Amino acid sequence: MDAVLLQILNGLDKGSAYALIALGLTLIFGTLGVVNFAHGALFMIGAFCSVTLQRLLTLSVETIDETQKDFLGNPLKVKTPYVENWFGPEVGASIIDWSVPLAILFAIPVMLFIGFVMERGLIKHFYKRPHADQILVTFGLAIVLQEVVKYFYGANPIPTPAPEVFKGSFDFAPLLGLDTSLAYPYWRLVYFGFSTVIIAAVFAFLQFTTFGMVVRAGMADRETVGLLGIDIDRRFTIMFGIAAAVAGLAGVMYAPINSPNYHMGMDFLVLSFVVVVVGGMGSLPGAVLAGFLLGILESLASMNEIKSIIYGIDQIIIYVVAIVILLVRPRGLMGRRGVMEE
Amino acid sequence: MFGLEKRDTLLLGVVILLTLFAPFILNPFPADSGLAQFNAGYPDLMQRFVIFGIFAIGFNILFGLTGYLSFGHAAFLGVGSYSAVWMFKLLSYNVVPALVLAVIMAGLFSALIGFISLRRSGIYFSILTLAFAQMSFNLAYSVLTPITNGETGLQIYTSDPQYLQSVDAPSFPNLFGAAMNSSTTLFFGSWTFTFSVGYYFCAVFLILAFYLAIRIFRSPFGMMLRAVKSNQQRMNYTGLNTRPYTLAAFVISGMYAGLAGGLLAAMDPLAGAERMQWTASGEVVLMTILGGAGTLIGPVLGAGFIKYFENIFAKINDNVLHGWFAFMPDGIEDAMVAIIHPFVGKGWHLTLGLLFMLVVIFLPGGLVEGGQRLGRVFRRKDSNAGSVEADAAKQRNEAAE
Amino acid sequence: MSFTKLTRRGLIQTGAVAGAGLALPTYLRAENHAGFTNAPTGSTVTLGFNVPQTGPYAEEGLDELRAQELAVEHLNGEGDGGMMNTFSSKALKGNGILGKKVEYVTGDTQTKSDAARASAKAMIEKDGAVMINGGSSSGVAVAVQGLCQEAGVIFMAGLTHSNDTTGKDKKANGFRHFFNGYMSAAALAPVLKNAYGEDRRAYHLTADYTWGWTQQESIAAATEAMGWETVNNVLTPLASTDFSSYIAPVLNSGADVLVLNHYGGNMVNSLTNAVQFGLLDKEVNGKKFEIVVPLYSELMAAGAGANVQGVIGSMNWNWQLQDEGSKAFVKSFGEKYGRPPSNSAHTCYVQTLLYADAVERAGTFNPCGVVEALEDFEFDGLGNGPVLYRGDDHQCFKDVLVMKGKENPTNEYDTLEIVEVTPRAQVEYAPDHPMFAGGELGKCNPGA
Amino acid sequence: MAILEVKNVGKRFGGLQALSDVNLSVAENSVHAIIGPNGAGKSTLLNCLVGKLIPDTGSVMFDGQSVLGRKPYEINQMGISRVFQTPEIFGDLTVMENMLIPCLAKRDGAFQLNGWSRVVGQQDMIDKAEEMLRDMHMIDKRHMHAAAMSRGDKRRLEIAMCLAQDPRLLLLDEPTAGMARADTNNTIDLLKQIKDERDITIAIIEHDMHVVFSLAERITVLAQGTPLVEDTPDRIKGHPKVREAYLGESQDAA
Repeated sequence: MDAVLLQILNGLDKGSAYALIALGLTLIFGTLGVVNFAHGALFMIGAFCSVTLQRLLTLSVETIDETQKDFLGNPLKVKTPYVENWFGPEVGASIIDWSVPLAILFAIPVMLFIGFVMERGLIKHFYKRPHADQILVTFGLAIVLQEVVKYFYGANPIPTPAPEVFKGSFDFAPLLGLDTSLAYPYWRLVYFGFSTVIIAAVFAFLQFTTFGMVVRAGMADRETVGLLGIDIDRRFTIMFGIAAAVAGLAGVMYAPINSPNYHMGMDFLVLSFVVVVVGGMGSLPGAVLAGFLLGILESLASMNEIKSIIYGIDQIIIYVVAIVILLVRPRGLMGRRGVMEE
Repeated sequence: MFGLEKRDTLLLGVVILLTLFAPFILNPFPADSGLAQFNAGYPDLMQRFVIFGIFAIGFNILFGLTGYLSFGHAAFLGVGSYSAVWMFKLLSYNVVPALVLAVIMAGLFSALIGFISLRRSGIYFSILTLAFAQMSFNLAYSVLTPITNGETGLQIYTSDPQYLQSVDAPSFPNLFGAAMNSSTTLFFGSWTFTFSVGYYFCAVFLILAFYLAIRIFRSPFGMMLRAVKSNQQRMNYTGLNTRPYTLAAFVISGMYAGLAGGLLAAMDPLAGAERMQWTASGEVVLMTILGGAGTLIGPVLGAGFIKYFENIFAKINDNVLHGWFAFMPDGIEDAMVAIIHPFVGKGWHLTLGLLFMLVVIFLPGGLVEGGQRLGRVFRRKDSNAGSVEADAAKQRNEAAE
Repeated sequence: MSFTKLTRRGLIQTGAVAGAGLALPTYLRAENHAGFTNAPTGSTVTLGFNVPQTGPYAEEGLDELRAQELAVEHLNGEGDGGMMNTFSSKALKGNGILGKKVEYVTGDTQTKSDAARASAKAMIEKDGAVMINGGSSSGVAVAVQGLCQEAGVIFMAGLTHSNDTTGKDKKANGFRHFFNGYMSAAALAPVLKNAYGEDRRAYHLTADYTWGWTQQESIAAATEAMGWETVNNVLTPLASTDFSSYIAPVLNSGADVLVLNHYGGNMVNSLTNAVQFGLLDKEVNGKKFEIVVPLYSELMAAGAGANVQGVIGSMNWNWQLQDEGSKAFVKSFGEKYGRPPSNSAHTCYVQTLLYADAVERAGTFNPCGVVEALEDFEFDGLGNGPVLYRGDDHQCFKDVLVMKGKENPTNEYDTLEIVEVTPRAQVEYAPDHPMFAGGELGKCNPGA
Repeated sequence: MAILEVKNVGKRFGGLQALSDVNLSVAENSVHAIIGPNGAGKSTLLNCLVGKLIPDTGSVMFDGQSVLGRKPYEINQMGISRVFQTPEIFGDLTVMENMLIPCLAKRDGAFQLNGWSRVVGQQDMIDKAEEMLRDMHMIDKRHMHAAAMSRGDKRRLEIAMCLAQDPRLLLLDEPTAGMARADTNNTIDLLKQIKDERDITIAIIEHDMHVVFSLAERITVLAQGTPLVEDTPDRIKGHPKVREAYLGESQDAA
C-alpha cells in the first residue's frame, strides 16, 4: 500500500511537470491555432536560463596559485567568483547556491522576450497557413534553437544543483502513521508546489481579468472576437509570450531534477503533445487533468508488481492510455468539437 | 503513353532519366578536387535517395491527397525491414521473398493501425499514429529483442538456418545471383562514376512506385482522396463512404513504406530499431512538406534534400574546410573556417533547421514551388507553363489564403 | 575512357567468392590486383573516424575526434609524437603508414545503428577508407563491425562495453580496445567487498536493452559470488528521463546498495535522481546506503556534478594514470586542446596507433595481414600496463581501473579518483565463457 | 403517394425536447416546405432525415424503407440528396471535378478502389458532368477552383452536384440564406426549372416566405419541435395559428 502511495505521490510530481508544459502548448493551440513544435525548445531554454545564471554568477577572476598544479603540471589557475569578491565569500557562495530560484526572476523577462520575438517575427505569419507548414517551420526553429544552445553549452548535461537547504528528502510516513519510509525529495516537493502555483496563476489570469476574458472568448470563437473590433493580434502576442514564459519557468525549476542538456526539449515534445491531445485540444483544464493522469499512471506502471504482470508495460503505458482515451472519448478528456480536427 | 497524359509522361520520363543517369549527375566534380566533398554519387547514398524517395512518395499518397498527417509511418518501414531480414535469416539471401513479405507485413500492420487510428481525424489521428509507432519502437528496442535483436538491430548470423540458400549463391542479398553490393566503376579522366547493382535495383522500384503514384493521382480514386481532404461532409452527403478511402490510402502508403524498409534491408541486411522512432516518422513528414505535399515529384526532392544534408554536410570537418580555403592568407582562411564551422560537420542539424525555416517561409509550396518560380523566370510566359505540379501547389496556396 | 577496378564487396566466405563470381555476368566479376578493399594507390592513406557528432553522445564523440586527429598528427610526424615515443613496438617512424601520409575523413553515427552504418559506408565507398575507428555505444559498434566485416575493412570499436561486441557478435575484422561488462564486474567485486563488506543487498536498475542486460548479468554474477544478495533487478526504458518512479521504491526494498546499470544521459539522470532522494544519506540494515555505477566516464561524471561524490565505478583508462605512456598522451592532448582526454578519447587514439603499427609490421594494408599482426599481439607503453589483443575473440586485455567520485574536486576535470588498478590477470576469462558464448569470429575478409 | 413518411419522431438534447411527435408526409414529385420560427426544430428534423442524428422515438421511412440507423452516405445512396445552408462543395477541386464526384458516386457506389483507371478515361461521366454544367450555365467555369467562385455560383454548383446523382428526394436547407435578392430570385427560378423538368421531390426548409410561397405546393409549419399545421400555401397564409406563431416574425426576416 505504501508503495502505491509513494508512486501516486511521485505521479503527482511528474504530472505537475507534464501539466505545466502542456498548459503552454494548449494555450498556443487554443488561442492561436498554431501547432508549436518549438514548445519543447522553450522548455529547454528555460532550463538553460538556470544554467546561464549559474554561469554568470560564477564568472571569476583567475589568480595563479604556484603551490598547486593543474593536470599538465602547470601552476593552477584558481578561480574566485566576482560575487564572492564583492559580497564576501559566504554571502557570495550562498548567492551562487540559490542560482536556480534566482533564475526565475532572470527567466521571466528572457522568456517573454523570446516569446514576443518568436510570435512577431515568425509565428504571426503562419496563423493562416496549413498546420503542416506550421509544423515544418516550428520544427526547424526548434532544431535551430537547440543547435545554438549546443554551440554555446556543448552536448553534455550540465549539473545545476538546487540550493543546499533543499538537499535530501522528506519522510511522509510519520505523518500518515505508516511504519515504513515514504521519503520524497524536498526539491521535487518544491517543484510540485511551484507548478501548482503557476497553473493556478494562469487559470486565475484567464478567469478574472478582462484580458483573460477576451482570450477565452478568442479561444471559443476567434472570428467573432475579431469582429468586435478588439485588437486580438496584440493580445495573442502577449498570450504567446505568456505561454513561452510558462514553458520556460517549467524548465528553470526542472534544471536541478535532471541536468539540462540541449536536446531535453525534444524528449519532452512528444510527451507534451500526447498530454495535450489526451486532455483535449484547446482545453486548459483538460491539459492539467491529463498531465496528472499520465504522470500517475506512468509511475504506477513502473512498479515491479505491475511490470511482472504485464512485462514491459512501463515502456508503453503513456501510449496505451492515449490510444484508449482517444478511442473512448473522440476529442480527449475535455476537448471541444471542431478544434484541430481537420 | 503508359496511360498517362502528355505532361505526366514527360514528368515520368524526366524521373527515369534522372534515376538512370544519377551516377553521373550526382558526381559532377572530379574526385581529386576540393569540391568532390559534395559528390553524392556513391552507392549507399544513391540507394538512400531512392529508397527514401519511395517512402516519401507513399507517404504523400496519404498526406498529400487526404490531408491525414500520420506521425507513425516509420513503424511500417521498420516492419518491412524486420520482415525482410527475417526472410534472409530463414530462407535465403534472395531479395524477392524478402520484399514480398516486407510489403505484405507492412500492409497488414498498417491496415490494423489505420483501422483504429482512422476513427479519429486531425491532430487526434496524428497522435494515435504517433502513439502506435512509439509503442512499436519502444517494444522493438527492448521487450521484443528476441524478434528484433533490440539495440544492435536484427542481423544475419552464419548460424541462421537459411533453408533455401544454395551453396554457390552470394552471401549477401541478391536477385538470383546478382548481389546488391556489387558495383563497377567507370573512370573518365579524373571523374569516377560508380554503378551499383543495388542502386539500379532500387531505381527500378522508384520508377515503378512513381508511375503507380501518378496513376493513383490521376485516377477517380485519387480524386476521391483529394475530395476527402477538401470536404468530408460533402463526401458523406454525396453517398461516399470516406473510411475505406482513407484506409485504402493509409494501407497503400504503409505498403510503400514496407517496400522502402525491405529495400533498406536488401541494400544492407541490418534492421535497427531507430528506424521506427518518432524522429524517423517526423523525417518523412518533413521530406514531404519540404518538397511540396500533394505534388508528385516534391516528396522525392524533399527526401533527396534531407538525405544529402545528413550524409554530405555531416562529413565536412574543419580539416576539409582548411583544405578549401588553403589558398587564402592565413588570417582570412581561419576566419572563413570559423564562419562556416558552425554549419557543417557536427553542426549539420543547424543548417537543416535553417533550411526548413527558409523554405517554408519563402516557398510555401515547398521546393516544387521554388522550381516553378525559377521556371517562370526562364519562360516568362506562364501559359502552359503550369507544368504538372502547378495545380497542386496552386491549390495549396489558395487553401492557405 | 576505361573500365578498371571492378570490385565486388561483402563476401564473407572465401569459398563463396568463386561461386558467386561464376553466377555473375563477366563484366561484373571481381578483378583487383591489390586483392583487398580500398587498397591505397597514391601517396596517402585514408582512415575513417565514425563518431557521434549529434545527439546525446555528441560530446563523447567530439573528444574521440580530437584524439583521432592528434593520432593522425603523430603518425605523420607532427607534434610531439605522444605515445609513439612510449609504445613498446617501434615500427612507426612518424612518416605516415608504410610511407603514405595519413589522411582522415569523419562521419556522424548519431548513435543510431542505421546512421552509423550509412556514414561508415560513405567513408568506405566514397572516400576509400581502409579502417573505421570510433563510436560510443555497443549497438553502433556491433552494427558497424558487421558492416566492416562484409566490406573488408578493419574496424576498431571505440567505446563499447557490451559483452556481445567480442562475444556473440565478434567479427574477424573487428578489434576492441575497450573493456567490457564482465571485466568491470571482475574488477569491481573485490573493491566493493573491501569497501562495503560481504553482507550487502543490492538493488539493480538496468537500462532495458542489450548492453544493460549483459552488464547487469555480469555484475550480479560477480557480486553474488562474493556473498552479496541481489534483491531486485528493475528494467528501465531507454527513453526515461526521470527515474524517480524507479528510485522511490528502493528504500523500502530492504536493499542497502543501488547498482545503476545505466550509461550516458540515463546514468546522469538516474544518479542525480538517486542522490536527490537522499539515498546516500540513509542507513539501511545498519549500514550506510551506497550507490555503484559500474561504467563511468569523465563526461558523465561531469554531467552528474557533485552527485558522483563517493560513488564507485570502473573505467578503461584515466588521465590521472602515472605511467609514461599515459603521461605523454595527456601532455600532448592537453597542450593541444587545453583539457585532459577522456577514456574514450584514449581508446580511439590508441587504436589508431595500433592499427598503423600493425600495418607497418604486416607490411600491407590488407585487412588479413593487419588482423594477423594484431592477433595475440602483446605490447606496453600505451597506458594500462602490458596489454594483450587476444586472437580468439579480438578482445583487448589490460588492467582495469576502479574509480570513485572525488569528494573535494579542485577543478572541473578532477571529478573522479583512481581507487585501484585491478591487474589484468584478475579480469581475464576464457574465450568460451558462457557470457560470451555463441557467434563466430569467422575469417578475416579482405573484401574486393 | 408519399415518398417520405415521418412518424412520431422525437429527439431530446439533455433537458431540451427539440422534436416531439413529429408526423410528416411528403408526396412524390411535390415541393414541400417546412417553415417555422428559429428554434422550432427544423434543422434537427432535417438532420434526422439524413442520418446525422438518430431520433429517440418514431420512424422515418423513405420509399418504404427505414432510414434510421443508416449512415449519411447510405441514405444518400438510397436517393436523398442534401443542399446545405452554406454551400458544401469541394473547394480545393475544380468545378469539373466537383461535378464528376457525384456522377462517379452514383455509378460506382460508396467505395471503389479504382486507383488504376484514369479520370480522363471516364468519358461517359465527363459527358454527363459537362451536360450538367451546361444546363447550369457554368461550363465556362469548369477549370476554376470551386473555392474561388462567387457564393451564388457555389450554390448553383452544389445543387448541380446533388442533381447529378438523380436523387428522388432533394432536401434544401435554407438555400437562399444570406443571398442578395437577385441571387435569391435566380435560385427560385432554378428550383422551379428543376421541378418542371425532372421527376423529383423537393423538401425545403426556408425562412424566406417569398421563396416558400413561390415554390411550395404544401407547407408544414413547425413550432417548438412539433408540427402546428400542414396545408397548401394559400391556406397557410391565412391560418390564424400560423400568424400567431410565426408570420409576424417572418416579415422581419423577409
